[in-house]
Amino acid sequence: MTRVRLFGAFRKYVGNDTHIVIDHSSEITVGEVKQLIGQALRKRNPQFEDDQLVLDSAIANDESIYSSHDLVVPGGEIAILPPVCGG
Amino acid sequence: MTRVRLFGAFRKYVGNDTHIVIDHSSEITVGEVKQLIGQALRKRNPQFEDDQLVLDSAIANDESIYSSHDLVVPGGEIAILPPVCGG
Amino acid sequence: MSEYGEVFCCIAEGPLDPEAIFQFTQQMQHGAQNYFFGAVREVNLGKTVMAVSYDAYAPLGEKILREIAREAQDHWGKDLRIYVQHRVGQLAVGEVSVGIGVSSLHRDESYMASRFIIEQIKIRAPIWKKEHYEDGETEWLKGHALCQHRHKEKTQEIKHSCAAHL
Amino acid sequence: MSEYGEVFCCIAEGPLDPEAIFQFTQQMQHGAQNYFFGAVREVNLGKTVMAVSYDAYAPLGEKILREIAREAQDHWGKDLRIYVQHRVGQLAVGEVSVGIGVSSLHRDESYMASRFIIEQIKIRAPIWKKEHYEDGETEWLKGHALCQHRHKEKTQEIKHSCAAHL
Repeated sequence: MTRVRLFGAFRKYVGNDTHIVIDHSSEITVGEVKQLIGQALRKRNPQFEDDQLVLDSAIANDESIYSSHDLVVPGGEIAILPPVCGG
Repeated sequence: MTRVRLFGAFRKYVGNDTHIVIDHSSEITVGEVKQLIGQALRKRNPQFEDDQLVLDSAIANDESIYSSHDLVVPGGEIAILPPVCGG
Repeated sequence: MSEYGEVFCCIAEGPLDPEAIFQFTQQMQHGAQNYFFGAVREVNLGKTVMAVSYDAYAPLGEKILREIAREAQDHWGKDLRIYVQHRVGQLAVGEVSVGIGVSSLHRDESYMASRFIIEQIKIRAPIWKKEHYEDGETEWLKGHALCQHRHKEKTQEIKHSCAAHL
Repeated sequence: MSEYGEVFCCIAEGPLDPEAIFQFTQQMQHGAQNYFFGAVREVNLGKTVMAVSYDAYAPLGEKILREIAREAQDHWGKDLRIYVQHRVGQLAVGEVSVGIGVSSLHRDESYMASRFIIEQIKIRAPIWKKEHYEDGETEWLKGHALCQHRHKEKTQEIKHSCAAHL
Protein backbone atom coordinates (compact mmCIF):
# COMPACT_ATOMS: atom_id res chain seq x y z
CA MET A 1 0.00 0.00 0.00
CA THR A 2 1.24 3.48 -0.83
CA ARG A 3 -0.35 6.82 -0.11
CA VAL A 4 -0.38 9.10 -3.14
CA ARG A 5 -0.60 12.85 -2.70
CA LEU A 6 -2.52 14.66 -5.42
CA PHE A 7 -1.84 18.06 -6.92
CA GLY A 8 -3.29 20.42 -9.48
CA ALA A 9 -5.90 19.04 -11.83
CA PHE A 10 -6.07 15.75 -9.89
CA ARG A 11 -7.58 17.57 -6.95
CA LYS A 12 -10.89 18.12 -8.68
CA TYR A 13 -11.65 14.40 -8.66
CA VAL A 14 -11.31 13.87 -4.92
CA GLY A 15 -13.27 16.66 -3.22
CA ASN A 16 -11.41 17.87 -0.17
CA ASP A 17 -9.13 14.85 -0.02
CA THR A 18 -5.45 15.35 -0.62
CA HIS A 19 -4.45 11.72 -1.06
CA ILE A 20 -5.59 8.45 -2.54
CA VAL A 21 -4.24 5.03 -1.69
CA ILE A 22 -2.95 2.40 -4.10
CA ASP A 23 -2.68 -1.21 -3.13
CA HIS A 24 0.48 -3.19 -3.75
CA SER A 25 2.56 -5.52 -1.63
CA SER A 26 5.87 -5.51 -3.51
CA GLU A 27 8.11 -3.11 -5.39
CA ILE A 28 6.49 -1.87 -8.57
CA THR A 29 7.65 0.30 -11.44
CA VAL A 30 6.63 3.90 -11.97
CA GLY A 31 4.53 2.70 -14.92
CA GLU A 32 2.68 0.24 -12.69
CA VAL A 33 2.21 2.93 -10.06
CA LYS A 34 0.54 5.13 -12.64
CA GLN A 35 -1.77 2.33 -13.72
CA LEU A 36 -2.84 1.79 -10.11
CA ILE A 37 -3.37 5.52 -9.61
CA GLY A 38 -5.59 5.66 -12.68
CA GLN A 39 -7.66 2.76 -11.34
CA ALA A 40 -7.89 4.25 -7.85
CA LEU A 41 -9.00 7.62 -9.22
CA ARG A 42 -11.72 6.02 -11.33
CA LYS A 43 -12.89 4.03 -8.31
CA ARG A 44 -12.91 7.19 -6.18
CA ASN A 45 -14.70 9.21 -8.86
CA PRO A 46 -16.32 7.54 -11.88
CA GLN A 47 -16.08 10.86 -13.75
CA PHE A 48 -12.33 10.48 -13.91
CA GLU A 49 -11.36 9.66 -17.48
CA ASP A 50 -8.15 11.59 -17.94
CA ASP A 51 -5.73 8.69 -18.31
CA GLN A 52 -3.54 10.93 -20.45
CA LEU A 53 -3.03 13.26 -17.49
CA VAL A 54 -1.76 10.30 -15.45
CA LEU A 55 0.60 9.32 -18.25
CA ASP A 56 1.88 12.91 -18.55
CA SER A 57 2.48 13.16 -14.81
CA ALA A 58 5.62 12.50 -12.82
CA ILE A 59 5.90 10.44 -9.64
CA ALA A 60 7.92 12.01 -6.83
CA ASN A 61 8.62 12.18 -3.15
CA ASP A 62 9.71 15.14 -1.00
CA GLU A 63 13.26 14.73 -2.24
CA SER A 64 13.14 14.02 -5.95
CA ILE A 65 11.27 12.97 -9.04
CA TYR A 66 11.35 9.27 -9.82
CA SER A 67 12.97 8.33 -13.09
CA SER A 68 11.04 5.91 -15.25
CA HIS A 69 13.42 3.13 -14.17
CA ASP A 70 12.90 3.62 -10.42
CA LEU A 71 10.90 1.21 -8.29
CA VAL A 72 8.36 2.20 -5.65
CA VAL A 73 8.40 0.19 -2.43
CA PRO A 74 5.12 -0.23 -0.55
CA GLY A 75 4.45 1.47 2.77
CA GLY A 76 5.52 5.00 1.91
CA GLU A 77 4.07 8.15 0.50
CA ILE A 78 4.56 9.46 -2.98
CA ALA A 79 3.03 12.26 -5.04
CA ILE A 80 1.71 12.43 -8.57
CA LEU A 81 2.68 15.67 -10.28
CA PRO A 82 0.77 16.77 -13.37
CA PRO A 83 2.48 19.01 -15.92
CA VAL A 84 3.51 22.18 -14.11
CA CYS A 85 2.69 25.82 -14.76
CA GLY A 86 4.10 27.95 -11.97
CA GLY A 87 5.35 31.49 -12.20
CA MET B 1 30.91 84.61 -28.34
CA THR B 2 29.53 81.36 -27.00
CA ARG B 3 29.64 79.96 -23.50
CA VAL B 4 30.70 76.33 -23.40
CA ARG B 5 29.75 74.13 -20.48
CA LEU B 6 32.32 71.50 -19.56
CA PHE B 7 31.72 67.98 -18.30
CA GLY B 8 33.67 64.96 -17.16
CA ALA B 9 37.37 64.92 -17.91
CA PHE B 10 37.27 68.54 -19.14
CA ARG B 11 36.50 69.71 -15.62
CA LYS B 12 39.99 68.95 -14.37
CA TYR B 13 41.50 71.69 -16.52
CA VAL B 14 39.37 74.54 -15.23
CA GLY B 15 39.40 74.32 -11.44
CA ASN B 16 35.97 75.15 -10.08
CA ASP B 17 34.77 76.74 -13.27
CA THR B 18 31.97 75.06 -15.17
CA HIS B 19 32.28 76.99 -18.44
CA ILE B 20 34.77 78.48 -20.82
CA VAL B 21 34.06 81.07 -23.48
CA ILE B 22 34.91 80.86 -27.16
CA ASP B 23 35.05 83.92 -29.32
CA HIS B 24 33.29 84.05 -32.67
CA SER B 25 31.03 86.58 -34.32
CA SER B 26 29.33 84.46 -36.98
CA GLU B 27 27.93 80.98 -37.44
CA ILE B 28 30.63 78.35 -37.29
CA THR B 29 30.67 74.60 -37.81
CA VAL B 30 30.93 72.04 -35.04
CA GLY B 31 34.47 71.33 -36.23
CA GLU B 32 35.40 74.99 -35.85
CA VAL B 33 33.74 75.10 -32.45
CA LYS B 34 35.92 72.23 -31.31
CA GLN B 35 39.05 73.95 -32.55
CA LEU B 36 38.13 77.09 -30.61
CA ILE B 37 37.41 75.03 -27.49
CA GLY B 38 40.81 73.36 -27.72
CA GLN B 39 42.49 76.78 -28.00
CA ALA B 40 40.46 78.22 -25.13
CA LEU B 41 41.28 75.27 -22.88
CA ARG B 42 44.98 75.56 -23.61
CA LYS B 43 44.82 79.27 -22.88
CA ARG B 44 42.96 78.63 -19.63
CA ASN B 45 45.35 75.82 -18.59
CA PRO B 46 48.66 75.27 -20.40
CA GLN B 47 48.65 71.66 -19.16
CA PHE B 48 45.77 70.89 -21.47
CA GLU B 49 47.05 68.74 -24.31
CA ASP B 50 44.22 66.33 -24.89
CA ASP B 51 43.14 67.43 -28.35
CA GLN B 52 41.95 63.90 -29.01
CA LEU B 53 39.42 64.24 -26.21
CA VAL B 54 38.04 67.33 -27.92
CA LEU B 55 37.82 65.50 -31.23
CA ASP B 56 36.07 62.54 -29.57
CA SER B 57 33.55 64.81 -27.86
CA ALA B 58 30.11 65.87 -29.01
CA ILE B 59 28.71 69.40 -29.00
CA ALA B 60 25.20 69.76 -27.59
CA ASN B 61 22.64 72.03 -26.02
CA ASP B 62 19.92 71.23 -23.48
CA GLU B 63 17.79 69.75 -26.23
CA SER B 64 20.00 67.73 -28.50
CA ILE B 65 23.41 66.76 -29.77
CA TYR B 66 24.66 68.72 -32.78
CA SER B 67 25.28 66.69 -35.88
CA SER B 68 28.58 67.33 -37.59
CA HIS B 69 26.74 69.38 -40.23
CA ASP B 70 25.05 71.75 -37.78
CA LEU B 71 26.15 75.35 -37.32
CA VAL B 72 26.58 77.14 -34.01
CA VAL B 73 25.33 80.72 -33.85
CA PRO B 74 27.11 83.13 -31.48
CA GLY B 75 25.49 84.42 -28.32
CA GLY B 76 24.23 81.18 -26.87
CA GLU B 77 25.39 78.41 -24.59
CA ILE B 78 26.52 74.97 -25.67
CA ALA B 79 28.17 72.03 -23.97
CA ILE B 80 31.07 69.80 -24.89
CA LEU B 81 30.40 66.17 -23.99
CA PRO B 82 33.31 63.75 -23.77
CA PRO B 83 32.71 60.03 -24.37
CA VAL B 84 30.15 58.89 -21.81
CA CYS B 85 30.28 56.17 -19.18
CA GLY B 86 27.15 56.33 -17.07
CA GLY B 87 25.41 53.45 -15.38
CA MET C 1 35.51 33.76 -5.40
CA SER C 2 35.47 30.15 -4.36
CA GLU C 3 32.45 30.14 -2.06
CA TYR C 4 28.89 30.02 -3.26
CA GLY C 5 26.84 33.13 -2.64
CA GLU C 6 23.85 32.85 -0.35
CA VAL C 7 20.62 31.45 -1.75
CA PHE C 8 17.14 31.79 -0.30
CA CYS C 9 14.27 29.79 -1.82
CA CYS C 10 10.79 29.66 -0.42
CA ILE C 11 7.31 28.50 -1.42
CA ALA C 12 4.73 29.86 1.00
CA GLU C 13 1.36 31.53 1.45
CA GLY C 14 2.37 34.96 2.66
CA PRO C 15 2.75 37.92 0.31
CA LEU C 16 6.13 38.88 -1.11
CA ASP C 17 7.89 41.78 0.56
CA PRO C 18 9.99 43.59 -2.06
CA GLU C 19 11.92 45.36 0.68
CA ALA C 20 12.95 42.02 2.23
CA ILE C 21 13.95 40.71 -1.19
CA PHE C 22 16.09 43.81 -1.85
CA GLN C 23 17.66 43.54 1.59
CA PHE C 24 18.60 39.90 1.11
CA THR C 25 19.83 40.22 -2.45
CA GLN C 26 22.03 43.28 -2.45
CA GLN C 27 25.69 42.70 -1.76
CA MET C 28 28.47 45.20 -1.22
CA GLN C 29 30.94 43.64 -3.66
CA HIS C 30 28.40 43.38 -6.47
CA GLY C 31 27.73 46.01 -9.09
CA ALA C 32 24.39 44.70 -10.34
CA GLN C 33 21.04 43.56 -9.04
CA ASN C 34 18.14 42.29 -11.09
CA TYR C 35 14.67 41.67 -9.73
CA PHE C 36 11.78 40.02 -11.46
CA PHE C 37 8.22 39.94 -10.22
CA GLY C 38 5.46 37.96 -11.89
CA ALA C 39 1.89 38.98 -11.12
CA VAL C 40 -1.56 37.59 -11.80
CA ARG C 41 -2.78 38.91 -15.13
CA GLU C 42 -6.30 40.17 -15.70
CA VAL C 43 -6.67 38.45 -19.04
CA ASN C 44 -5.24 35.10 -20.01
CA LEU C 45 -5.93 33.34 -23.29
CA GLY C 46 -8.73 35.80 -23.95
CA LYS C 47 -10.66 35.16 -20.74
CA THR C 48 -11.12 37.63 -17.89
CA VAL C 49 -9.42 36.28 -14.80
CA MET C 50 -10.62 37.26 -11.32
CA ALA C 51 -8.06 35.33 -9.31
CA VAL C 52 -5.59 32.48 -9.50
CA SER C 53 -5.12 29.66 -7.00
CA TYR C 54 -1.62 28.30 -6.79
CA ASP C 55 -1.03 24.73 -5.64
CA ALA C 56 2.52 23.57 -4.93
CA TYR C 57 4.44 20.60 -3.61
CA ALA C 58 6.44 22.79 -1.27
CA PRO C 59 9.19 20.48 0.10
CA LEU C 60 10.18 19.17 -3.32
CA GLY C 61 9.53 22.56 -4.88
CA GLU C 62 11.92 24.40 -2.60
CA LYS C 63 14.54 21.76 -3.25
CA ILE C 64 14.11 22.19 -7.00
CA LEU C 65 14.30 25.98 -6.66
CA ARG C 66 17.61 25.54 -4.83
CA GLU C 67 18.84 23.24 -7.60
CA ILE C 68 17.91 25.83 -10.20
CA ALA C 69 19.66 28.58 -8.22
CA ARG C 70 22.76 26.42 -7.90
CA GLU C 71 22.78 25.77 -11.64
CA ALA C 72 22.59 29.54 -12.20
CA GLN C 73 25.58 30.00 -9.90
CA ASP C 74 27.54 27.27 -11.66
CA HIS C 75 26.80 28.89 -14.98
CA TRP C 76 26.99 32.64 -14.27
CA GLY C 77 29.15 32.87 -11.17
CA LYS C 78 29.40 31.03 -7.87
CA ASP C 79 29.26 34.33 -6.04
CA LEU C 80 25.76 35.14 -7.31
CA ARG C 81 23.39 35.90 -4.46
CA ILE C 82 19.91 34.61 -5.25
CA TYR C 83 16.46 35.02 -3.74
CA VAL C 84 13.46 33.09 -5.08
CA GLN C 85 9.98 33.12 -3.61
CA HIS C 86 6.74 31.67 -4.96
CA ARG C 87 3.35 32.04 -3.38
CA VAL C 88 0.66 29.42 -2.92
CA GLY C 89 -3.03 29.94 -2.29
CA GLN C 90 -5.52 32.27 -3.94
CA LEU C 91 -4.18 35.53 -5.40
CA ALA C 92 -6.18 38.42 -6.82
CA VAL C 93 -5.38 40.04 -10.16
CA GLY C 94 -2.26 42.21 -9.84
CA GLU C 95 -0.85 40.32 -6.87
CA VAL C 96 2.72 39.14 -7.21
CA SER C 97 3.03 35.35 -7.39
CA VAL C 98 6.75 34.98 -7.89
CA GLY C 99 9.76 37.12 -7.04
CA ILE C 100 13.39 36.62 -8.07
CA GLY C 101 16.39 38.63 -6.95
CA VAL C 102 19.91 38.14 -8.29
CA SER C 103 22.96 40.17 -7.44
CA SER C 104 26.21 39.76 -9.33
CA LEU C 105 29.49 41.44 -10.08
CA HIS C 106 28.39 42.72 -13.50
CA ARG C 107 25.01 43.33 -15.05
CA ASP C 108 24.99 40.61 -17.67
CA GLU C 109 24.96 37.78 -15.14
CA SER C 110 22.16 39.34 -13.12
CA TYR C 111 19.86 39.55 -16.13
CA MET C 112 20.82 36.15 -17.51
CA ALA C 113 20.58 34.27 -14.24
CA SER C 114 17.26 35.88 -13.35
CA ARG C 115 15.80 34.97 -16.72
CA PHE C 116 17.15 31.44 -16.47
CA ILE C 117 15.55 31.00 -13.06
CA ILE C 118 12.06 32.13 -14.09
CA GLU C 119 12.16 29.98 -17.24
CA GLN C 120 13.26 26.96 -15.24
CA ILE C 121 10.61 27.56 -12.58
CA LYS C 122 7.96 27.42 -15.27
CA ILE C 123 9.07 24.03 -16.54
CA ARG C 124 10.54 22.36 -13.44
CA ALA C 125 8.92 23.65 -10.24
CA PRO C 126 6.01 21.50 -8.98
CA ILE C 127 3.53 24.37 -8.97
CA TRP C 128 0.11 24.50 -10.60
CA LYS C 129 -2.42 27.21 -11.16
CA LYS C 130 -6.17 27.26 -11.34
CA GLU C 131 -7.76 30.33 -12.89
CA HIS C 132 -11.02 31.73 -11.57
CA TYR C 133 -13.05 33.43 -14.31
CA GLU C 134 -15.70 36.11 -14.06
CA ASP C 135 -18.44 33.61 -14.95
CA GLY C 136 -17.58 31.58 -11.85
CA GLU C 137 -15.84 28.81 -13.79
CA THR C 138 -12.41 27.60 -12.76
CA GLU C 139 -9.77 25.78 -14.73
CA TRP C 140 -6.45 24.12 -13.92
CA LEU C 141 -4.06 25.30 -16.60
CA LYS C 142 -2.21 22.93 -18.86
CA GLY C 143 1.51 22.85 -18.22
CA HIS C 144 4.90 21.32 -18.94
CA ALA C 145 5.38 17.64 -18.16
CA LEU C 146 8.15 17.21 -15.61
CA CYS C 147 11.31 15.54 -16.76
CA GLN C 148 11.53 11.97 -15.54
CA HIS C 149 15.04 11.22 -16.71
CA ARG C 150 17.68 10.42 -14.18
CA HIS C 151 19.75 13.58 -13.88
CA LYS C 152 21.83 13.53 -10.75
CA GLU C 153 25.12 15.33 -11.44
CA LYS C 154 24.20 15.61 -15.08
CA THR C 155 22.91 19.12 -15.34
CA GLN C 156 24.17 19.78 -18.85
CA GLU C 157 22.67 16.61 -20.20
CA ILE C 158 19.28 17.24 -18.68
CA LYS C 159 19.21 20.69 -20.14
CA HIS C 160 19.37 19.16 -23.57
CA SER C 161 17.43 15.97 -23.13
CA CYS C 162 14.52 17.67 -21.40
CA ALA C 163 14.62 20.79 -23.53
CA ALA C 164 14.89 23.17 -20.63
CA HIS C 165 14.48 26.59 -22.20
CA LEU C 166 17.94 28.00 -21.69
CA MET D 1 -3.38 49.23 -26.12
CA SER D 2 -2.97 52.36 -28.20
CA GLU D 3 -1.69 54.75 -25.55
CA TYR D 4 1.87 54.88 -24.36
CA GLY D 5 2.46 53.71 -20.82
CA GLU D 6 3.75 56.23 -18.31
CA VAL D 7 7.47 56.98 -18.28
CA PHE D 8 9.46 58.64 -15.51
CA CYS D 9 13.09 59.62 -16.13
CA CYS D 10 15.21 61.53 -13.70
CA ILE D 11 18.85 62.47 -13.17
CA ALA D 12 19.35 63.86 -9.69
CA GLU D 13 21.45 63.86 -6.54
CA GLY D 14 19.15 62.12 -4.11
CA PRO D 15 19.36 58.40 -3.38
CA LEU D 16 17.12 55.93 -5.19
CA ASP D 17 14.11 54.69 -3.29
CA PRO D 18 13.32 51.12 -4.44
CA GLU D 19 9.87 51.37 -2.89
CA ALA D 20 9.04 54.47 -4.96
CA ILE D 21 10.36 52.81 -8.11
CA PHE D 22 8.28 49.74 -7.36
CA GLN D 23 5.17 51.84 -6.69
CA PHE D 24 5.54 53.75 -9.94
CA THR D 25 6.34 50.77 -12.12
CA GLN D 26 3.79 48.17 -11.15
CA GLN D 27 0.58 48.12 -13.14
CA MET D 28 -2.58 46.13 -12.61
CA GLN D 29 -2.91 44.88 -16.17
CA HIS D 30 0.69 43.74 -16.41
CA GLY D 31 1.98 40.30 -15.51
CA ALA D 32 5.67 41.13 -15.28
CA GLN D 33 8.00 43.64 -13.68
CA ASN D 34 11.75 43.78 -14.04
CA TYR D 35 14.00 46.00 -11.97
CA PHE D 36 17.67 46.61 -12.45
CA PHE D 37 19.96 48.41 -10.03
CA GLY D 38 23.56 49.25 -10.78
CA ALA D 39 25.82 49.97 -7.83
CA VAL D 40 29.33 51.28 -7.31
CA ARG D 41 31.76 48.37 -7.37
CA GLU D 42 34.61 47.98 -4.94
CA VAL D 43 37.09 46.92 -7.59
CA ASN D 44 37.25 48.18 -11.15
CA LEU D 45 39.94 47.25 -13.63
CA GLY D 46 41.98 45.81 -10.79
CA LYS D 47 42.02 48.96 -8.65
CA THR D 48 40.31 49.37 -5.28
CA VAL D 49 37.62 52.01 -5.56
CA MET D 50 36.54 54.04 -2.54
CA ALA D 51 33.85 56.13 -4.23
CA VAL D 52 32.64 57.32 -7.61
CA SER D 53 31.63 60.85 -8.57
CA TYR D 54 28.99 61.08 -11.28
CA ASP D 55 28.77 64.15 -13.48
CA ALA D 56 25.80 64.55 -15.80
CA TYR D 57 24.26 67.01 -18.21
CA ALA D 58 20.86 66.65 -16.61
CA PRO D 59 18.47 68.50 -18.97
CA LEU D 60 19.77 66.77 -22.10
CA GLY D 61 20.31 63.55 -20.16
CA GLU D 62 16.71 63.30 -19.03
CA LYS D 63 15.55 64.00 -22.56
CA ILE D 64 17.78 61.21 -23.88
CA LEU D 65 16.52 58.83 -21.18
CA ARG D 66 12.97 59.59 -22.32
CA GLU D 67 13.99 58.92 -25.93
CA ILE D 68 15.49 55.59 -24.91
CA ALA D 69 12.35 54.68 -22.96
CA ARG D 70 10.18 55.60 -25.93
CA GLU D 71 12.30 53.43 -28.23
CA ALA D 72 11.82 50.55 -25.79
CA GLN D 73 8.06 51.10 -25.90
CA ASP D 74 8.07 51.23 -29.69
CA HIS D 75 10.03 48.02 -29.80
CA TRP D 76 8.57 45.92 -26.95
CA GLY D 77 5.11 47.40 -26.41
CA LYS D 78 3.64 50.87 -26.19
CA ASP D 79 1.97 49.94 -22.93
CA LEU D 80 5.30 49.37 -21.13
CA ARG D 81 5.55 51.42 -17.97
CA ILE D 82 9.11 52.60 -17.43
CA TYR D 83 11.03 54.22 -14.59
CA VAL D 84 14.65 55.32 -15.01
CA GLN D 85 16.71 57.17 -12.44
CA HIS D 86 20.41 58.00 -12.42
CA ARG D 87 22.25 59.69 -9.60
CA VAL D 88 24.84 62.43 -9.77
CA GLY D 89 27.39 63.43 -7.15
CA GLN D 90 29.71 61.31 -5.06
CA LEU D 91 28.60 57.76 -4.21
CA ALA D 92 30.26 55.30 -1.87
CA VAL D 93 30.97 51.70 -2.79
CA GLY D 94 27.75 49.69 -2.76
CA GLU D 95 25.50 52.68 -3.35
CA VAL D 96 23.05 52.37 -6.22
CA SER D 97 23.81 54.75 -9.10
CA VAL D 98 21.13 53.72 -11.56
CA GLY D 99 17.71 52.13 -11.24
CA ILE D 100 15.41 50.88 -13.99
CA GLY D 101 11.89 49.55 -13.63
CA VAL D 102 9.84 48.09 -16.48
CA SER D 103 6.42 46.58 -16.24
CA SER D 104 4.88 44.73 -19.17
CA LEU D 105 2.19 42.27 -20.09
CA HIS D 106 4.56 39.30 -20.31
CA ARG D 107 7.98 38.65 -18.86
CA ASP D 108 10.05 38.67 -22.03
CA GLU D 109 9.42 42.35 -22.75
CA SER D 110 10.26 43.39 -19.20
CA TYR D 111 13.67 41.72 -19.32
CA MET D 112 14.46 42.81 -22.87
CA ALA D 113 13.38 46.43 -22.45
CA SER D 114 15.22 46.77 -19.13
CA ARG D 115 18.40 45.41 -20.65
CA PHE D 116 18.04 47.63 -23.69
CA ILE D 117 17.65 50.69 -21.49
CA ILE D 118 20.76 50.08 -19.38
CA GLU D 119 22.86 49.31 -22.46
CA GLN D 120 21.65 52.47 -24.17
CA ILE D 121 22.27 54.56 -21.06
CA LYS D 122 25.86 53.45 -21.08
CA ILE D 123 26.45 54.59 -24.64
CA ARG D 124 24.04 57.51 -25.05
CA ALA D 125 23.35 59.25 -21.74
CA PRO D 126 25.59 62.30 -21.08
CA ILE D 127 26.90 60.96 -17.78
CA TRP D 128 30.51 60.58 -16.68
CA LYS D 129 32.21 58.98 -13.75
CA LYS D 130 35.34 59.73 -11.84
CA GLU D 131 36.70 56.96 -9.63
CA HIS D 132 38.34 57.72 -6.30
CA TYR D 133 41.02 55.17 -5.41
CA GLU D 134 42.41 54.17 -2.04
CA ASP D 135 45.71 55.92 -2.76
CA GLY D 136 43.86 59.24 -3.10
CA GLU D 137 44.13 59.36 -6.88
CA THR D 138 41.11 60.03 -9.04
CA GLU D 139 40.42 59.26 -12.65
CA TRP D 140 37.71 60.15 -15.15
CA LEU D 141 36.88 56.90 -16.90
CA LYS D 142 37.13 56.49 -20.64
CA GLY D 143 33.77 56.06 -22.34
CA HIS D 144 31.77 55.80 -25.52
CA ALA D 145 31.86 58.72 -27.95
CA LEU D 146 28.37 60.10 -28.44
CA CYS D 147 26.79 59.64 -31.82
CA GLN D 148 26.85 62.87 -33.82
CA HIS D 149 24.79 61.74 -36.77
CA ARG D 150 21.48 63.37 -37.44
CA HIS D 151 18.86 60.94 -36.20
CA LYS D 152 15.50 62.59 -35.81
CA GLU D 153 12.78 60.06 -36.63
CA LYS D 154 15.40 57.59 -37.71
CA THR D 155 15.75 55.37 -34.73
CA GLN D 156 16.36 52.18 -36.69
CA GLU D 157 19.02 53.74 -38.83
CA ILE D 158 20.88 55.24 -35.92
CA LYS D 159 20.93 51.95 -34.15
CA HIS D 160 22.94 50.54 -37.00
CA SER D 161 25.03 53.50 -38.02
CA CYS D 162 26.12 54.28 -34.47
CA ALA D 163 26.43 50.69 -33.38
CA ALA D 164 24.11 51.04 -30.42
CA HIS D 165 24.47 47.71 -28.63
CA LEU D 166 21.03 46.28 -29.24
